[in-house]
Amino acid sequence: MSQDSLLRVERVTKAFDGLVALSEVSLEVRPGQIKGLIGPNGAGKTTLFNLIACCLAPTAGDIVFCGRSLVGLPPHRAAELGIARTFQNVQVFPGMTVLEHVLVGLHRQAQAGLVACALQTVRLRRTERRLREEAEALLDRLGLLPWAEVPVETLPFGLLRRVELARALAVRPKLLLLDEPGSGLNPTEKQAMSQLVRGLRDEGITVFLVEHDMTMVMGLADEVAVLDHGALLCEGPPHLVQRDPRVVAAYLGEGDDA
Amino acid sequence: MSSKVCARTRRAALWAGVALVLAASLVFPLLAAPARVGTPYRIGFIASVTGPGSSLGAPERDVARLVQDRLNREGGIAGPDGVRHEVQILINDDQSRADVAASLARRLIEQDQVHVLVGTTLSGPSLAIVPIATELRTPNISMASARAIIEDPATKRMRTWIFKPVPENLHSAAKQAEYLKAVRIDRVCHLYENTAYGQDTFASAKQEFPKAGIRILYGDSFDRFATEFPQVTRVRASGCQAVVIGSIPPAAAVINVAVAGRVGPRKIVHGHGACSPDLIRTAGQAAEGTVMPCGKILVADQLPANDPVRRVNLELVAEYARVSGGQPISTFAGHAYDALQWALLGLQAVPDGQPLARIRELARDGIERIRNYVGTHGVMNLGPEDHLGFDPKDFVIVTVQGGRFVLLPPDRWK
Amino acid sequence: MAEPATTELPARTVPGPRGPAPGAFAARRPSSRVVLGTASAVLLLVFWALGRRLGYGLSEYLQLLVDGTVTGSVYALVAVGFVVVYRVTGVINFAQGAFVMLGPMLAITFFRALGGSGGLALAAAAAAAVLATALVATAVHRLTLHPARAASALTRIIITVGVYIALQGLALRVWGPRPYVMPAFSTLHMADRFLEVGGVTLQAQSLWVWGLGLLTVVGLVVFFEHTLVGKAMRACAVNRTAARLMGIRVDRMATLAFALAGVLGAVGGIVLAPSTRPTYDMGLDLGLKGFVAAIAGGLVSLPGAVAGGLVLGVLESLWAGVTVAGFKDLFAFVMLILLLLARPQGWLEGGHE
Amino acid sequence: MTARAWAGTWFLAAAGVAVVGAVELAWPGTAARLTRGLVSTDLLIRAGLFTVVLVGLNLLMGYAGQASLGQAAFYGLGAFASAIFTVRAQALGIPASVAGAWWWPWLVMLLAAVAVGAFALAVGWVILRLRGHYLAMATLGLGIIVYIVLRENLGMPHLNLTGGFDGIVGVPRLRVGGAELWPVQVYYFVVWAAALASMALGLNVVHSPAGRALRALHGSELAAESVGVDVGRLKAQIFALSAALASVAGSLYAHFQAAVVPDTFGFVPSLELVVMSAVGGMSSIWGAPLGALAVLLLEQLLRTHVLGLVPAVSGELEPVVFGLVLVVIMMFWPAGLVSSRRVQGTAWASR
Repeated sequence: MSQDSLLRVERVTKAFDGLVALSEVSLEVRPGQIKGLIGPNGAGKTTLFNLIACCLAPTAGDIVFCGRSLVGLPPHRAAELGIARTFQNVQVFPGMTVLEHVLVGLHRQAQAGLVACALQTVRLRRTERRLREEAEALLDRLGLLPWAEVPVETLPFGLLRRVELARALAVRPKLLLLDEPGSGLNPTEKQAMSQLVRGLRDEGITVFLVEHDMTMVMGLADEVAVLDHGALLCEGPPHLVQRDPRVVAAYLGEGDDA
Repeated sequence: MSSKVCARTRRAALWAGVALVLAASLVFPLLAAPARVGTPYRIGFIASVTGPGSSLGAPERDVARLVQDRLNREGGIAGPDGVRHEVQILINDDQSRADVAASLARRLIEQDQVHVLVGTTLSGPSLAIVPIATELRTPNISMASARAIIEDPATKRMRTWIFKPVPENLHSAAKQAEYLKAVRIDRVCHLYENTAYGQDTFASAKQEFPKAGIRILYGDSFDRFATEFPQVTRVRASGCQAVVIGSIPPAAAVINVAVAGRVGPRKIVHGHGACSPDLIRTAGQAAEGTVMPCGKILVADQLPANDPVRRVNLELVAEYARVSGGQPISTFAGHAYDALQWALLGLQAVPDGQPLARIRELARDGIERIRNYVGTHGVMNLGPEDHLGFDPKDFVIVTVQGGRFVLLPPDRWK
Repeated sequence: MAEPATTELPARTVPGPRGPAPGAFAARRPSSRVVLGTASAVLLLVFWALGRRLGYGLSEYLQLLVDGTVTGSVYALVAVGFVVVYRVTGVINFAQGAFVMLGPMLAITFFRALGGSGGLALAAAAAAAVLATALVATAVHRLTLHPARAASALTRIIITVGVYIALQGLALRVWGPRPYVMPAFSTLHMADRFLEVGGVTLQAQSLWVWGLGLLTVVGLVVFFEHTLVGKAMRACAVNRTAARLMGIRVDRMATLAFALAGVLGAVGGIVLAPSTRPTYDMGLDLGLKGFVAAIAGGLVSLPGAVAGGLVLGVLESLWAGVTVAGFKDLFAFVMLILLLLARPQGWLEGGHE
Repeated sequence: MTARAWAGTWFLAAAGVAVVGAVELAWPGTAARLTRGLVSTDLLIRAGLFTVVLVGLNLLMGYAGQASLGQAAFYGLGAFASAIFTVRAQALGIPASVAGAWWWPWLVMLLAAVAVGAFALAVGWVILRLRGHYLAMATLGLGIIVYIVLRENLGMPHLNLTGGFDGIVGVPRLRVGGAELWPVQVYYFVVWAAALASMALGLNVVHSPAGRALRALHGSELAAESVGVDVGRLKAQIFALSAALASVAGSLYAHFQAAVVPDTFGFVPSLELVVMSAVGGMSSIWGAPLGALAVLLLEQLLRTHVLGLVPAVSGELEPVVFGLVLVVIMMFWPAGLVSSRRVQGTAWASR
C-alpha cells in the first residue's frame, strides 16, 4: 500500500452478536481524492463509516488514519484527529439554531473547560467572538447565512443536509465522511451538493462518501469501492467499476444479464 | 287554713327565690372576679400525624384535641394572680420530616407567636426543632424519646429551653435487664426496627444489659415493611434464650409473629415502643406472653388503688375512648397528654400582663419548677438538672394475656 | 444503463448500528455472562463462608432461600406490573406502589363489609378489591396519562409520581394511619400456621404467595400468548406505530396495560397482606423494590422481571442472614448498579430497548 | 434575548431579592403579614437553598438531558460534611484553634463541595454511560446508597460520626470575622447571594461553548461526538458541577437548620427535587428559583390556608391536593412555568 494514503482500512471484520456485517474489508483513501462507497442496502457501508468514525470498534483488523491506528479510540478523538462526518438520517440538535450548530462544530477550538465557561473568563469571551465570526463566514460560504438564527426544526430537509455539512466542516477535517449526502434532495439540490463537495476537494479536504444515486456518485468520485454482503467486491475508477460484472450482478441480482 | 299556709309559703319561696337570684347576680361577678380575662395563650403543637411516625402521632393529635375541648369547657386556665386565660392549641403535622418540623416550629414561634411549643413525635424532627426553640427562647416540650433532645451530648448539660415527659430507652433497657435477670436469662438476641427508635433501643441495650450480666449474642435491624426475616435464622443459630425486640407496631407485630412462630416458646421482650393496643390488635395470638416495660397508663385499671397516677389515667382513658371512637389508649397518647399538661402548668405560673418574651421565659421557669406532677407514666419532678423528671421505678412490666395488657408485678415475674 | 440506485435488494438481517445502544460498550469487554457467572460464584462463596462461621447448615440456607423467594415473589409481581405498563406506554409508573397498597386496604374493607368471616367472603372481597384496583388504575390512565400522552417521558413519569402522592394521601384520609389486619387465607385467622419441612419453617401463607403469584404470572403469559387482545398488546410493545397501522387501538391497549398493572399490584399486595400489616404508606417501599427488580430484569422482559424479583428477594435474604441487615438495601442497589453497567439491557433477553 | 434584556432581568431579580431582604431585616415578619402568613423568611431561605440545587439539576437534566433521581444525596453529603467537621471537630482531632475560627465552616463548605464534586466525577464517569431509565435507576440507587451510609453511621457506629437516624444537632451559625450571619433575616442574604451566584454560574455555562455542547449532546450524542465533543467527559463534569452545587446548598442548609437528619436526604426528597425542577421548567436556569418557590408556596398554601378553612383537618388532605396539583401542572404545562424557547425535543427517557 502506498505511503501517501490518508486512511487505510486493513482486513477489518465486524460482527454483531455473531452476525457478520463486514468481513476482511481492506481499502484506502488517498489525500485530496473524492472516494465513493457503494453497495446494495445492508452491504455494510454505514457500518464501515461508523468504524472509521470510531462509533464502533472492529472485531478484527485495523484502521489507520494519518499513520495512527483508530482502533479503540472514542468517537470524539476521531474528530480531533480530523475526521468529520454527516449522517444518513440527518442528526441535528433540536432547539438549536443553525449558527449554534456550527459553533458546536467549532467546540474543539474554543479550548474552554467547564470552569472557564462557568466563570465566563475574558479570554473565553474573546474566543467566542472570534468563533462567531468564523461560523458566520462558514455559513456564508454554504449559503446558510440567512437562516443563521433560525432553529433547525423549522428548516426544510434539503437545508438540514447543508447544516450538517457546515457543522462537519467546522471541525476543519482532513477527511470528510458523507453518508448519502444526496438522499432526500431534489435534482437541483443534488447538483448544488455535488458542486459543494467538489469545491471542498479543491480546498484540500479528502472526501469519502456513501451514495445510492449512481449518477451522482459516478460523476463525483475519483475512485469507487463496492461493498456487497459485507465484503469488498471491487475498487477502482468509476467507469471501470460500473462495468464490472460482479457489481452489476450484485445490484441486479445474480443470473441477470446487465 | 292549709291553703293559706300553702299560699304563704309559696309566696315566701317566691321571694326567697327572687332574693337569691338578685344576690347571685350581685355576688357571682364578685366570686368570679378572676373572670377578668387575661391575654389568650397559644400552644403550638406539632405531631407526626402522617408518615412513618403516624401510628404514634395520630393518637397524640387526638389528645391535643381532647385537651383543647377540656380547656374550652373549663374556660382556659388561671394564672397565679387568678386571671383566666383562654388557651388555643395550634395543631400541625410535620409528616414525620425534620425539615418540615423545623419550618413549622419557626413559623409557630415567629408568626403565630405561640407561648409554648409542644412537639414533635419522632426524635429526628424533634432534634431539628431544638436549635430553633433555643434561638427564639421558647419553651419546647418534646414527645420523642432521644436523650439528646434535652441534653447536649457534648457537654452533658440540660438544654435550657427543652423538656420532654418521655422515658428513654436507657430506662426501658434497664427495666428489661432487671426482668431478664430475675427470670434467669443471660443470653439474648436483639432485633430492632431500622428507625431512630430502633437504633436507640439497641444502643441502650448494649449499654445496660452487660451491667446486669446479660450478653447480647446477636443484634441486627430489620426493615419497617419487611415480611420475611432472615434475621430469625440467625437468632435460631445463635442459641440465645430470649429475643428482645426494639420496634413499634405494626413492624413490632410482624416480627413478633415471625419470632414466635419460628423460634418457639422462648421469651419475647418488647421495648416500650410496643406499649400500644395496636400491638395486640396486629400481632394477635403471637403477642400472648410477651413482656415489655411500659408506662402505667396502659394498665391504669389494674394499678393498686393507692397508686397516685391511677385516677388521672382512668379519667384520661375514658375521655380518650370518647374522642377516638372507642380506640383504646396508647402510651404515646399519654406522652402528648403529659407534654400539654406541662405546657399548661408552665403557663399557669405566669402572671398576667407580661410581654411575649417574658411570658415564654416565665413559662419555661414554671415548667422547670414542676414538682410531684401526677402524670400518665408516673409522678415526675423536674428541675434545672432534669428536664425529664421520670423515675425509672415508675416503669412497670406488662404482659399480654387473653388479648389484653396485664400488669406483671415483680412477684409474678417468675 | 439501468438505475441501480433504485434497485433495492432484500435487506439482510444485520442489526443496524444505529448509534451505540445502551450496551454499546459491551463490545470492548469480556462477555458479560462470564462476568456475571464469576461474580455470582464469588458472591455465593462469600455467603457460604460467612454462614459457616455462624454455624449454618443446609437447613439454614434452605430457610434463607425460602424466605427470599416469598418476598421475591411479591417483588416479582410488582415488577411485572412495571414491565407491562412500560412496554405498552413507555412510562415508568411510580403509581404502581399505590396499587400494591390499595389491594389489601380495599380487600380488608370489603371483607369487613361482608361480615368479616368465612373463606368465601374473603375470596369475594379479594376479587372485588383486585377489580376495584384495576378500575382505579384504568381511571388513572384515562384521566391523567392518556390526555398527556404526547408529553415527554419525564413529564409522564412525574405525573405518575403525583398520582402516587394523591392516592396515598387519599388512602390516609380514608383508612387513617393505623395498620390493618388481614386474616391468613388458610386459617382465616390472624394467627397463621407455621409449617415445618425438614428444618425449614414457613408460614402457610407463603404457599399462597407462591401459588397465587405463579398463577397470576402464568395467567398473564397465557393472556399474552394465546388471546387476541394479548397479542395486540404485544404488538404495541414492539412497535406502536406499526400496531396503529394494523388497526390496533393503541390507547386502549395502554389503558388495558394499566388495568393489568392494577391487577398485578393488587394481587401482590393482597397475598402479602396476611403476613404484613397493611398501612396507607406500604406502597412506596414495595414499589421501589419492584422497580429495581424490573430494571434488573431489563424493564421490557416479563421473565426478566420475575427472575429479577426472585433474585433480589433471595440475595437480600442471604445478605441479611449472614451479614448486617441494615446494609441490605445498600447491597441490593450496589448489585443493581453493577448489573446495569455490565449489561444494561437485562440478562435474559438478547436486548432490544 | 438581547444582552440588555438579560441585564435588565438580572437587575430586576437581584433588586427584588435585595428589597425583600431589606424589608424583612428592617421590619421582620412583614412578608408574612402582607401575605397572611404565606411567605416567610424561612420559606424564602428554603427556596434559595433549593435554587442552588436546582440550577445544577437543571443543567444536568434540562440541558444535558441526563436524569438524576438521587440528587438529594449530594445535598446531604454537603450538609453532613459541614455538620460533622464543625460539631465533631474535636472528636476528629481538629485543633480547637482551627475548628473555632470563623473561617473554618467556610473552608469546610468549600472542601466539601470539591470533594463531593470529585466523588460525583468519579461515579459519573462510570454510570453516565447509561441512558434513559437505566441512568435514572442508577442515580436513584446511588442516592439510596448514600442515604443508607449516612443512616448507618458510615458503617462505623462506634465513631458515631453521622449520629445515625438522629443526625447531628448544634451546627454553628456562619460567621464573618466576629460577626454572626444571623438571625434568619441576615442569613437570607447569604443564601440568596449563593442562589444568585449559582444562577449566574448556570447562565454562564448555558451561554458558553460548554452549554452549547450540553444541549447538543442532549439532542444527539452521536452527532455531538462526531464534531469532537467528549461526551463522556462533559457529562461527568456537569454531573460533578451539579453535585458540587448541591453540596454547597447542603452546607448552607446545615448552618441554617443547625440540625441535620439523614431522612431529609433520602429517596423522596430526591424525587421532590425533580418535581421542583419540572414545575419550574428544567430547560431554563430561571426555572430553578421559580420551581422552588412555586412548590414551597403550594405546600405552604395547602398547609395553612386551604386547610385552615377546614379546622378539623390537619395535614391529611394536603398530600391529596398536592399530588393532584402536581398532575395538573404537568398535564397542562409540561415544560414547566418557564421554558426557554430552546431546549425541547428529546427528553432523557424518550424512546
